[in-house]
Amino acid sequence: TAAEGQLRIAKQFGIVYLLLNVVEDQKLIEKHGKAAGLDIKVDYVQLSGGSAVNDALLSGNIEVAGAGVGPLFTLWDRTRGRQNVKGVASLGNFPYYLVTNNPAVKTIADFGEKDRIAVPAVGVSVQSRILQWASAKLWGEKDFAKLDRISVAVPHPEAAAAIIKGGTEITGHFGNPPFQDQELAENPQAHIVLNSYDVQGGPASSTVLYATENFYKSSPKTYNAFLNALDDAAKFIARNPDKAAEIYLRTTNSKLDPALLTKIITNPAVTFKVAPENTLGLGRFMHRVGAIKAEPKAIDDYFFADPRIATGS
Amino acid sequence: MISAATLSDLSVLELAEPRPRAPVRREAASARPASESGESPLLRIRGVTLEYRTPARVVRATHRIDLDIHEADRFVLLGPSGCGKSTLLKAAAGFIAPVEGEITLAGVPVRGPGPDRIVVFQEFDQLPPWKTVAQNVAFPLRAARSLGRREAQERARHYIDKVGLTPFADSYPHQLSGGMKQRVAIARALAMQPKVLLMDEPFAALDALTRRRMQEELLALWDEARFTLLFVTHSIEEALVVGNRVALLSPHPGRVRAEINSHEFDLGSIGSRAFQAAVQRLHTRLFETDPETRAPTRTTAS
Amino acid sequence: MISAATLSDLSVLELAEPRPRAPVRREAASARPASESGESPLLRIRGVTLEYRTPARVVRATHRIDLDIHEADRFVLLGPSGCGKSTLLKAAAGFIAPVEGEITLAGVPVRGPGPDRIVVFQEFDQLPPWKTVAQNVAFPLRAARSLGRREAQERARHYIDKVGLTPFADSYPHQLSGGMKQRVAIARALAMQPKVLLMDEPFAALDALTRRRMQEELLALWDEARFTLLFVTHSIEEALVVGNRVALLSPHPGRVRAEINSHEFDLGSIGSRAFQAAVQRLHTRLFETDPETRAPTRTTAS
Amino acid sequence: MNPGAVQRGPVPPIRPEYDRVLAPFVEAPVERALPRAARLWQQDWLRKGLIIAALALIWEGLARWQDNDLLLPGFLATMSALADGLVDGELLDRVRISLAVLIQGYLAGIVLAFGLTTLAVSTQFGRDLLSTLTAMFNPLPAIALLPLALLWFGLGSGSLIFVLIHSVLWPMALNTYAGFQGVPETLRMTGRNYGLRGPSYVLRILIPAALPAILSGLKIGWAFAWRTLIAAELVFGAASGRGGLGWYIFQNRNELYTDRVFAGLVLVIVIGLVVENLIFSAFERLTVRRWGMAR
Amino acid sequence: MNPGAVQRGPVPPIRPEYDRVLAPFVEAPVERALPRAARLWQQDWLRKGLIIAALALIWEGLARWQDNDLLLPGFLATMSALADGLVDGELLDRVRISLAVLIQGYLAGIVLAFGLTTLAVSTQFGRDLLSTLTAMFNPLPAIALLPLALLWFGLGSGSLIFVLIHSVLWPMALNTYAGFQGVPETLRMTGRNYGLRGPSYVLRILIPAALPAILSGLKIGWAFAWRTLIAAELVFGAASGRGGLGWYIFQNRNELYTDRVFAGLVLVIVIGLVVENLIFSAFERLTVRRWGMAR
Ligand SMILES: Nc1ncnc2c1ncn2[C@@H]1O[C@H](COP(=O)(O)OP(=O)(O)OP(=O)(O)O)[C@@H](O)[C@H]1O
Ligand SMILES: Nc1ncnc2c1ncn2[C@@H]1O[C@H](COP(=O)(O)OP(=O)(O)OP(=O)(O)O)[C@@H](O)[C@H]1O
Ligand SMILES: [Mg+2]
Ligand SMILES: [Mg+2]
Repeated sequence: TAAEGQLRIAKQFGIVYLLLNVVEDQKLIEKHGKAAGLDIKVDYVQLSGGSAVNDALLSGNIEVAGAGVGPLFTLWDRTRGRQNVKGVASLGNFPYYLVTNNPAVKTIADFGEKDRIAVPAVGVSVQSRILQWASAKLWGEKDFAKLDRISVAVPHPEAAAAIIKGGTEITGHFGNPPFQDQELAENPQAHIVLNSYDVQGGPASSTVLYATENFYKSSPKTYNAFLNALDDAAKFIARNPDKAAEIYLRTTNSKLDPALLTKIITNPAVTFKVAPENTLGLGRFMHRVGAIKAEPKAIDDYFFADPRIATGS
Repeated sequence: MISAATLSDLSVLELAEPRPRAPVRREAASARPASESGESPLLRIRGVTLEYRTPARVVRATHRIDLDIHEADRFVLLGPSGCGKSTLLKAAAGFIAPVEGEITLAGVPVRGPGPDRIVVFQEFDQLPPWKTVAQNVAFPLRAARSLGRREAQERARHYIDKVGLTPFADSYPHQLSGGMKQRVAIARALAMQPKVLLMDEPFAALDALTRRRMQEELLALWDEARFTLLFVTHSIEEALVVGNRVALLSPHPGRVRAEINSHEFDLGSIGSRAFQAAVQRLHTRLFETDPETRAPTRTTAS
Repeated sequence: MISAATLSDLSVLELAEPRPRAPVRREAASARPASESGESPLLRIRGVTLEYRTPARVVRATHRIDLDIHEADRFVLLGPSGCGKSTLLKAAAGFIAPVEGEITLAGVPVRGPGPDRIVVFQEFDQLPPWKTVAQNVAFPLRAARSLGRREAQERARHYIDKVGLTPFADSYPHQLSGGMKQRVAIARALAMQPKVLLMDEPFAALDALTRRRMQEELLALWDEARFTLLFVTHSIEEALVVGNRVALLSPHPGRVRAEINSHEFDLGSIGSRAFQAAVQRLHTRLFETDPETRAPTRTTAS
Repeated sequence: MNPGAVQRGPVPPIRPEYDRVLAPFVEAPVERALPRAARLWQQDWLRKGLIIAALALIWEGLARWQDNDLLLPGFLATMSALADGLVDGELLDRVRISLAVLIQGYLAGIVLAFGLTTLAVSTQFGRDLLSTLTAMFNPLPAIALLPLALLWFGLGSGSLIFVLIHSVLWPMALNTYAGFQGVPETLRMTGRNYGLRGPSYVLRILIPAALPAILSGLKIGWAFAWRTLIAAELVFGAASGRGGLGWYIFQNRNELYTDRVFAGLVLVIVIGLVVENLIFSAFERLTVRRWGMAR
Repeated sequence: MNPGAVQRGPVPPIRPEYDRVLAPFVEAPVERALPRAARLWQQDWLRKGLIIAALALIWEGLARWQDNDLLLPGFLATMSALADGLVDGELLDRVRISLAVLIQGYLAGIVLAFGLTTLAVSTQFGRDLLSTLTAMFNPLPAIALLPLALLWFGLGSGSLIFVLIHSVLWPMALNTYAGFQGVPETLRMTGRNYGLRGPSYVLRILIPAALPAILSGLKIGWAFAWRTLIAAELVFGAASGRGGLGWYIFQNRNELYTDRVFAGLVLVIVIGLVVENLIFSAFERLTVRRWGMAR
């Protein structure tokens, strides 16, 4: 259904989609399309929830979707031989923190029966996968799901509120920016127990964009313009973090504290680039624990071939 | 009443036969009813058995009823409570299909209800509660007759006046007394000026005075329009006054016990010797409850 | 009926006075009703005006009604359709509060309904459709009297038999004819053996035979238990047979026009000279519709 | 009965008869206009207002007691957020967008419900179809319909309307059908006696007679349409920034502006109250109450 | 009327009178047992079965035509996933967990609805309270309650039940109240005449008389309880890995095992059908149908 010149992109809520906000605001895709002699009609669709995004992609209502790395592996695995969904680009490296307001908890081993760790979806979200991975490292592959028992699925906002204010059963939250940063900023008791980078062995892509093979093959010019635009945006943000923050606040109508936002963007652990980084490990882990059937062997197994991507890992 | 007869149409053929004015006839217990007289009845009820099916069982309401109602008849059904009068009326109206026998109207089997046979039901909830008295009376005129709005309203007003409810024309049914509700239903039926009118104890809820007025009204209208009336009542006097022929039904399940002529009585004859005698006769017949112990009383046409 | 009287309890004091048997008295048009005779009535209706409030307007159903119903009275309300008989009965039952005047029962103002005054309504939908005939009759016995299950059932069976519905004891109301439903309601009320029984045209839906039987039954029960009966009817004959005193109401809004004694008539007197004369008299009274043009007829107690 | 009493029980006294000439009735008008209608109305508002005020008080108290304004902001905080949102026009805009979709879905659901119920009252097949379909689809959550909606209607308001219809159709059909079944037999017969059948029978007899049940179906449908819309807007999101109230709630929830979330919810409540007290109850007063079909 | 006709219109013939002795009625039993009851029942199943089969066929056809089994798996694929899930016992386990919670919430909702409606029929304050509360809370989506549920009931089934009550209470109360209001005046008076008041009046008069409306409220409540449970389990259900059917659906949906998602939904449908056709319709047959209050 995808045709050259049409691009519908689904993004979810959050600062991890900053790259797309900049692309949208600066009309970068249109610019690169024109350069290639193509009028690209771009639509940005805001959706909430990974499965809604997947459904929209698989039903052909959008060309490009964004979600965590974990869902990409799942989608890639399930659509092999069908729609052949693969990654398009990374949206940058963000660390995910497991934050707790329980002073007794210093490492994940300290979580007791009374504690509850909030994640977006128990077992299947990126946060859960990383927690499983960390558990596997700590207690061995067999016990990778040990902490799933005290994990609960709570949407980020409620979980953040619970961590900040206390008074509920939730004592841990494996979130994402800006929630984790808000928790740390607003509750002096809150501290980091686990950093996803530590588990993944260094800075790693957190959110990625992906598309169907059909789009990749039938709209090469659009695809190319899109990647160029992302690349431009990544560079723009790296150069002008304040401007990027301003764009984010303006385009999303967000009322987030600008200082906190700038702090997140300029966090040295955060980088904006399109090349994926450190993703294969998670894929391999997921295969090991049986979450996906096929084993990803190399980056181009699950990312579409492109020179800007091939440098990734 | 004589229409173009085709050879295949038996009932019409029958119609063409000379009309015998049978004098007083004495019949044996097994005698067939009057239809043998040759005049083709408008509404012919032949061996009609009516039953109610409930989830648990089947109740037979009437058993093999034979009745002939001729055009312009004022035919009265008289019988004890629960003998199946209402059921029979509903069957004639087309609401209940016989399990045995057949009901024909002008030779055509009755298949369902229709505005050619307007019914006044026994129950008080036959008035749509969302319509005022005036709207209630105009309702079938607009629905079935597709009369103009103005015309229907005028006609409705006329008949509301006949039943004495003009001050309540704009009241809703729930603001009326039981007798007033029944009068609205009567006005509604009369306003339709139907060829066949089926009335189920229409005057039961009325006081003596109003009842008398309604009876007068009904008879005057009949005199004018000569519709065919099937009338259920439990008042012997009313049966004699309103009807020209009265059928007596037996207790549950209803069977026809007798038919009696009453065409010579009208409202004026109440209190007369002959009338009192007729009342007495019917009274006696009704009070003889045990059919086995009773010898057939020979009756004479009055 | 004589209970421990305290000085503060005026109505009981009145009760203790000697009971004067007032002979025939002729009264002027403005005369107060019989309560002056000194015997304290059980149910005293004093200047009672009853109104219905609808969202749009207020309808006056009865206007300043004065009636005294003594213990063991069989008091009949007779009047044209829509004159407020049912409304008055409902007020006595405690369902409608007077806007003027007061209703007292044994000296105590009536504040609401209660099982001391059992009502038979005019409408057919007074039977809970989810109860069989037997359950319907037993229902108030269990609810109000807290009779034992067995006892209530037995009593119910007895009264169902009295109204001739034993074969239908296990039928549901929707499986009954109109008259049968009314008979269930009657059985239910009688089974309660109430001190005060209020009946609103209970026999209107019944055929002559069944009606006669019901009247007999009611009078026999009264003879046995001497309850106080307030009875609405539109049949003059029935009024005379059932009642010992008949109140005539004027058309809408209802006012008391006359009270007449009828204690000397019973079922046996139907057809007698005196009875016919009484019927005729009431008939004439009812048929004089225009109150203005009519001179006051002086009546004599019969 | 009472063996110890006088043998035949009490005998009422014989009183004199009387007969009066009644003057024509002029003392009071037989009918007069109800005077206090207006005042009663005000009291109605007053009473309901008091209940709402009490609820607001309880809310504020609870919020203060819980002291967790990120999860449960107080009434006053919510009101000030609401005022802000209304003043800068954003909230009203969102409401407009949501209401436009809501009403389309609601009306479509009602029409379909009547169609299905009309089929059900006229044929045995329709009856089976209705009972099977409602039993099957009514318990299905919207996510079951999502794939179909996406395949057929895409991401626009088409899908929203589809999901709205799902939430309105079944309860509406169930209630309407129950209402139709409860129409007294005599009334049905009256209608058929006048030759009404098919749609005109449904329209002129069944619908008015079943109006109380239909009305409660409409209320339930209305409420569920709101619920579904707010939930579905999160999923179907906001193409080109045109999200409705649901999206507003979601967005502010994500930014932990819980007071604005509650402001959005309060708006839903206010709209619900307005619809209930102005539209539904006026409709009730003009119909079932006036007709004596409900008190 | 018809000036061209005979002057006074037709005159019926005068027929002879007759009078018969009727033998006692013995020809057929006045009442006899309905013979084909059993057969009719089978046909009922048959007809509904055919409808279901037709729907399955349409489903399979649609799925094949769309050819997108990650979005819309076919009927057969779903059935095999369902069979797998049932065989390894996982699905049944999930259903058990869900049903346990569902029934608690459902019953609590019903009880509360009756309490509220009883209050509403007895006092003006109750009436205002009911109409205000339903108008306010009925349109509120469950996410509005999420924070409150978290604060008050934590993450266990307490919160689930709280949300379930919210979904059952309002429609149930609305329908019950509408049913109560439609009880014929005469029947009410009968009950009050026998001295019934308060709860025993509600229990012995209003509830049975309003049963058709209550029944449709029960059906709607049941359906919405399911919908809500499945949506709510995503949030509250999976504490300590003991998630119910909703959790099963959610998890498999996230992992794109769409056939399992549909298997879970089919199970919801099957349970709905069983409840409708065994419980509700049996209840209907034993009550309103038997009493002639619905056909
Ligand atoms: N809906 C029904 N279901 C089952 N049986 C019924 C139903 N309606 C009536 N019956 C039965 O059919 C018989 C005849 O009833 P019907 O109403 O025709 O009597 P009726 O002659 O009109 O009596 P009434 O004078 O009391 O109105 C009664 O025995 C009654 O029990
Ligand atoms: N619910 C009501 N709302 C408004 N007006 C009413 C209501 N019920 C009765 N009325 C009016 O009150 C008057 C008296 O009614 P009621 O039912 O007491 O008459 P009734 O004497 O019993 O008549 P019937 O013999 O016809 O039963 C009537 O004029 C009627 O219009
Ligand atoms: Mg009848
Ligand atoms: Mg009356």
